[in-house]
Amino acid sequence: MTNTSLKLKEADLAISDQIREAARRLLQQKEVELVIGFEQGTLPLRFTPCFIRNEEDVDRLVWNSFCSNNLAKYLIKRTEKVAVVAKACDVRAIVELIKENQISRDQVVIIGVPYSGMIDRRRIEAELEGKEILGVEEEGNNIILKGNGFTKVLDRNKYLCRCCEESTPANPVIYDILIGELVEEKVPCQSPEIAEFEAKSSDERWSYICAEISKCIRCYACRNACPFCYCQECFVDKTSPQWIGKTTNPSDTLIFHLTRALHVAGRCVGCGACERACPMGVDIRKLNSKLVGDVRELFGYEAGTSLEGVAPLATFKPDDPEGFMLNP
Amino acid sequence: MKIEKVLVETEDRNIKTFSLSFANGADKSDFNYVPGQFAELSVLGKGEAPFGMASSPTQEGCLEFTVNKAGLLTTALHNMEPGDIVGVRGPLGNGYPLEQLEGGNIVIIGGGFGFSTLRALTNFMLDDRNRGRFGDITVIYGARNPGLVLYKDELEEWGKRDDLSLYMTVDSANGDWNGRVGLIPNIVKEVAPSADNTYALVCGPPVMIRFTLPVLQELGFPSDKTLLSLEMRMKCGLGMCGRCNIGSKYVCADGPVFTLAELSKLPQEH
Amino acid sequence: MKNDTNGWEPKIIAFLCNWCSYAGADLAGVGRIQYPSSIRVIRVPCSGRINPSFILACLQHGADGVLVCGCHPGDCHYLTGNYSARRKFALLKGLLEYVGLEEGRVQFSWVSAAEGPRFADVVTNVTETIRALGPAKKLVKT
Amino acid sequence: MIAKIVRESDLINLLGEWLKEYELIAPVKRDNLVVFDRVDSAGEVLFNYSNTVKSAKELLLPQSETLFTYSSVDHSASIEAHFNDAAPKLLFGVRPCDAKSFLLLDKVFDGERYKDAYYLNRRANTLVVTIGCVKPRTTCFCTSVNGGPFSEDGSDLMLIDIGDAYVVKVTSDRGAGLLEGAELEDAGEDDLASMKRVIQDAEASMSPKLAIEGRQENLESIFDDPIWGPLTEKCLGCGVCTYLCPTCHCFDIIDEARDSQGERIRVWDSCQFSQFTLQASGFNPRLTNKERLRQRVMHKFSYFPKNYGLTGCVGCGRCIQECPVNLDIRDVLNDLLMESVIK
Repeated sequence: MTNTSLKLKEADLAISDQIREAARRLLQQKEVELVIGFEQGTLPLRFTPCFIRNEEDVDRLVWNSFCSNNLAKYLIKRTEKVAVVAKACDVRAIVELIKENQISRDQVVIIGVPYSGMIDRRRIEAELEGKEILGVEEEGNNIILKGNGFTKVLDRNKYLCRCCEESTPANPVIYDILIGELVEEKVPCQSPEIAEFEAKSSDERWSYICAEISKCIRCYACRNACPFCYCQECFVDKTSPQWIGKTTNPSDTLIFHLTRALHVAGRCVGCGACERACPMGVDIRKLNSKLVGDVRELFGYEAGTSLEGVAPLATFKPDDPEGFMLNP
Repeated sequence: MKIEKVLVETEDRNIKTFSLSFANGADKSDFNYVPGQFAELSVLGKGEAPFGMASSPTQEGCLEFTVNKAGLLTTALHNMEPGDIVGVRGPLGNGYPLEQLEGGNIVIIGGGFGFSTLRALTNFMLDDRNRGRFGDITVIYGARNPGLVLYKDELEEWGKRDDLSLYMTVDSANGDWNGRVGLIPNIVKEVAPSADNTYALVCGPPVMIRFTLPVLQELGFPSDKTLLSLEMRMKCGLGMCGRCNIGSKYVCADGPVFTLAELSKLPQEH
Repeated sequence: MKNDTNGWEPKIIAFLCNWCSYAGADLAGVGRIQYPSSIRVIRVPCSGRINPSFILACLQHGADGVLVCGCHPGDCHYLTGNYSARRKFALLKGLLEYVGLEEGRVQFSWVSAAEGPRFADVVTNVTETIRALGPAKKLVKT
Repeated sequence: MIAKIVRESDLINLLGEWLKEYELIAPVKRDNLVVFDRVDSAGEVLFNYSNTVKSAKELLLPQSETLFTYSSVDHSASIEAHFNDAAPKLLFGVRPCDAKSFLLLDKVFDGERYKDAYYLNRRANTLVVTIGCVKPRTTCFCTSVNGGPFSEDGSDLMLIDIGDAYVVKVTSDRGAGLLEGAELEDAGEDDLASMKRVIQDAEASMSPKLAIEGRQENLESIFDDPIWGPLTEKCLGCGVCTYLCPTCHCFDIIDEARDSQGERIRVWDSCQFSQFTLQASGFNPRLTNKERLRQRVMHKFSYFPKNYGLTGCVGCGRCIQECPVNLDIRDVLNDLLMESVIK
C-alpha cells in the first residue's frame, strides 16, 4: 500500500541521508540492536514509526515535517540497546523519562534532529473540506497538495503542530549524534492561545470545554500516545475504588481528561502527541498547555529541558506561591 | 435468588459456598442445567460475573456457587448474608457431555477452586437415579494446603463410599493432615487409572493442567476422552462481547468444557 | 430538591488533616464557636494524602464545594506533606477554574490545632462563598 | 429491479416526508467532523462527503446504553428493563460499507443461539437509505471484502448520484414502502446508462484488491509465526481502530450505582485494551499489543468468517485513516498472507 511517489525537499533529504548513515554505522558496529525512526506511511500526510534491526533496512528511514509521533513512547522499559531518531519534543520526553527511571540513559543512543516546524496533518485536512489528498510535496515554505482535479498550495507556517507554533524549544536538549546544525532557539513562554482562552468568561470557557469533551469517545488514543502515560493500570481501569465510570457521560469524560492532565502535570513536555492521536479532534492540549504554563510560572520548571532538577510535584519550596489559598 | 446459606470453605475465609433458593418459585422449573454449566451472578450496583454451578441438578430447588474473593463483585458477594438477594442469569455454556460419558468409567481430576463443577458432576453421578449409568468413578482432588480443601464434609462422605475411589492431596501439608502430600500430576501418575473405556475430566489452575495432560496421555487417555473445563474472562456469557474466545470458539457459549482433541485444533491462547 | 434555592443549604466536603486542622475543628467545637453546619468532615492523616481525584470525586457526586485544610507551612506532622500538597492544589485549583468551574467551589486553607476561631472563620467564609454560588451543577454526574 | 429518478428538489421533499414519520439520522458537519446525528430538517443533511469519522454502528449498538435500572430496598429490588429506542428511525446517507456492517452485526446479535433484544429492537425500527460511493477514497477496500462502492447489502434504498439527479434503487420491501406515495419517475434508459457509467468509473478507481477472501486457513496457519512481533511493534494499544470500526462489537457490562438506585449499562469495550482479557487470577491470555492486535486481525479475517461465513470487515478504511501511528491493516494483511504463502 506504500505511497510510492515520495519526494522529499532537499533539506529533508539531507537529514534523511544523515539519519540513515548514523543508523547504518550504529547497527554495523553493533552499538545498538535497534534503531527506531520514521518511514514513509501509507497515506500522503503520514509518516510512521519504524523499527530497524538490520543494516539492509536502513534505507527505509526518512525524515520530513510529517514525522510527528513521539518516539519516546517506544523506549520505555526496553532492555536492549536502542537508537532513536528524536526531534526536540521526543528528546524532552526522553529526558523526563530518564529522570523517572523509565529509560536508562546508557541504553539509548539519541540521534537528535534539530527541527523547527513539524506539520499537523489535521490542520491541513481541515482545510480541504473532506477532499482527499493523493500526493504532497514540500518546496521551501510551501506545501503542495494534489488531489483528484485540484492542486493546492499552502504556507507551511500556518499548519504547524501547535507546539511548534508556540515557543517550544526546537533543538534536542541532549543527543549522542546530531543531525545537521542546531537551529535558533526560542524562549519558552505562556502560549498566546491559553492567555486568550483565560481572557474569556468562566461560562464561555466551560461551554467550550464541554463541547470539546462531548466529542470524546474514550478510545484512550491520547493516553496511549502520551509518553508519560505508562502506568501499568490506568486509574480509569481501577475498580476498587472505581474513580470514574466507563461511559461517555460528560462528567466522567471531563474528569478523565482533567485527571490525566493533572497526572502528567510537571512532566508533560507539550509535544501534542495526545491531540494528534485523537480521531475526534478534541482540543486536549487546552488542558495540558495550561498546566505546562502554570508549572513554569509557579514552580519555575520546564519539563524535559534538563537532566538536572527534580520533578516539580516531587519537590517543593517553603516559599511556594500560596496566593490561591484562603487566608494564607 | 435468595441466599439461604453461606458456608466458609477455607481457613483463609477467601472461598465461600453460597446456597441460593429461587425467590420466584416459577423460575425453578425454567432453570434446567447440567453439571459444568455456569451462570452470571449479579449484585446490583456491582455488576455480574460468571461462576460454575457447584451444586448438582439432582439437589432440587437450590443452586450452589463456590466463590473466591478476588475483585469487586466477589468481595460484594462475600459481604452478603442469608436473606440477601443476588441475580442469577443462566444456565450458560455447554456443561459436561453426560450422554457421552454414560456407560464409561470416569476419572475426575480437580485442583483448587476449579473443583466446583467437578464436584457438581460427581454428586450428579452419585445420585441413586444416576449411579447405574456410569462405571467406576475415581476422584483425584488437590488443594494447595489442608486449609484450602473445599467441601470437607462431603469429601469425607465420599471417602466412605465403596462405589467411588477418592484420592485427596495437598501441595504442602501442615499440622494434622494425614492424607497425601504431592502435586496432582504425580498423584495421577501414582494412582494410574486405567484408560480403558474411561473419560478423564480435568479442571484446575493452568499450571496443573499443563503437567497433568502429559501424564494422562502416557496412561493412554485419548485426546477425545480427555475433557477440560476452561476459565477465561467472560462478560456476556452469550458469545457476543468478544473477550473469552480461543480462536473461533467462545469459551462461554461453545464451552467451557472442551475435549483435548478440540482444544488442540485451537490456538494456544488460554 | 437541590434546585430549590430557598431553603437550600450547601453541602461541603471538608478534608481535615488529623494533626492540625481536625484538632482545630475540635477546638472550635469545644470552645462553642458558632460556624455553619454545611461541612461534612473527612479526617485524613495529612493534607498531602489528598489525591486530586478525591476532590474531583466529591464534585462529581454532588458536593457543592470542597475544602481542604492542613497544617501551616513548617508544622506538618510528616514534615513536608503540606508543602507537596500545596503544589498539587495550586495546579488543581487553577485547572478547575480555568475550565470554567466557579471560583471558590474548591478551597484550601491552613488551620492549626490552636486555631479554633480561624477554623470557624474559614468554614463561614467558604460556606458563604458557596451559598452565593448556588448549588453545584458543572461537574455533577447526572 | 425498481429504479426511480430523484432530483434534488424531490429529495428534499422526500426527506421532509420521512421526517414526519421517522427520527432522521444523517451525516452532518459538527466542528470539522462529519458525523451521524439526528436532524430536524432536510437542510441540515450533508450530501457531499466521503464518510463519517465514526461508523453508523452506534445507531444499533450505542457506545453506552442502559439495559435496566433498579432500585433496591432491604432484601428486595425492583428492576425495570429499558427499551428507549422504539421510535422508528431512518438512517439516511450511510455508505454501502456501513450498511453492510449491519448484516455482520446481525450475525452476532441475532444469532442462532442467542438473540439480543435491545439490538433487535433497534434493528427492527431502523431503515437504511444508502448513498453509493461515486468517489471512493484510496483507503477504501470494500471490494477486497466482498463489498463494493454500490453494494446493496443491508440497504433498504440505494441512491446513486448520476450528476444531475439520483437514481434510487429499491433494495428491500421496506425500502419500497419508503417511496410509497411519492410521485417519482421511473429511471429511463439514459439514467440507467449514466448510472452504469458512474458505477464503472467508481469501481475502476478503487485501489487494487487484497487477496484476503477465503484465506482464514492461511491466517490460522501462522498464528504462532514470529511475524506478528514486527507487524504490531508500533501499535500503541489504543482503541481508535475498534471504536471507529463499523463491525467491532466488543462490549463490557457494568453497574453504576448511587445509593439504592442504579443501572446496568452496556458499554463499548476494545480487544486492544490491556485489561480486556485480564482474569481475576491475574493471568492474561493476551498480554501484549501483539496478542491483542493479532486477536483483532484474526477475529475479522479468520474467526468471523469461520463462524458466520462472512469476512468480519467491510473495508471502510476508517482504521487506516485514523490510526495514530498509521498501522495500516492492508499492509498487515498483505504481509501475513505473504508469510503464510512462503511457509
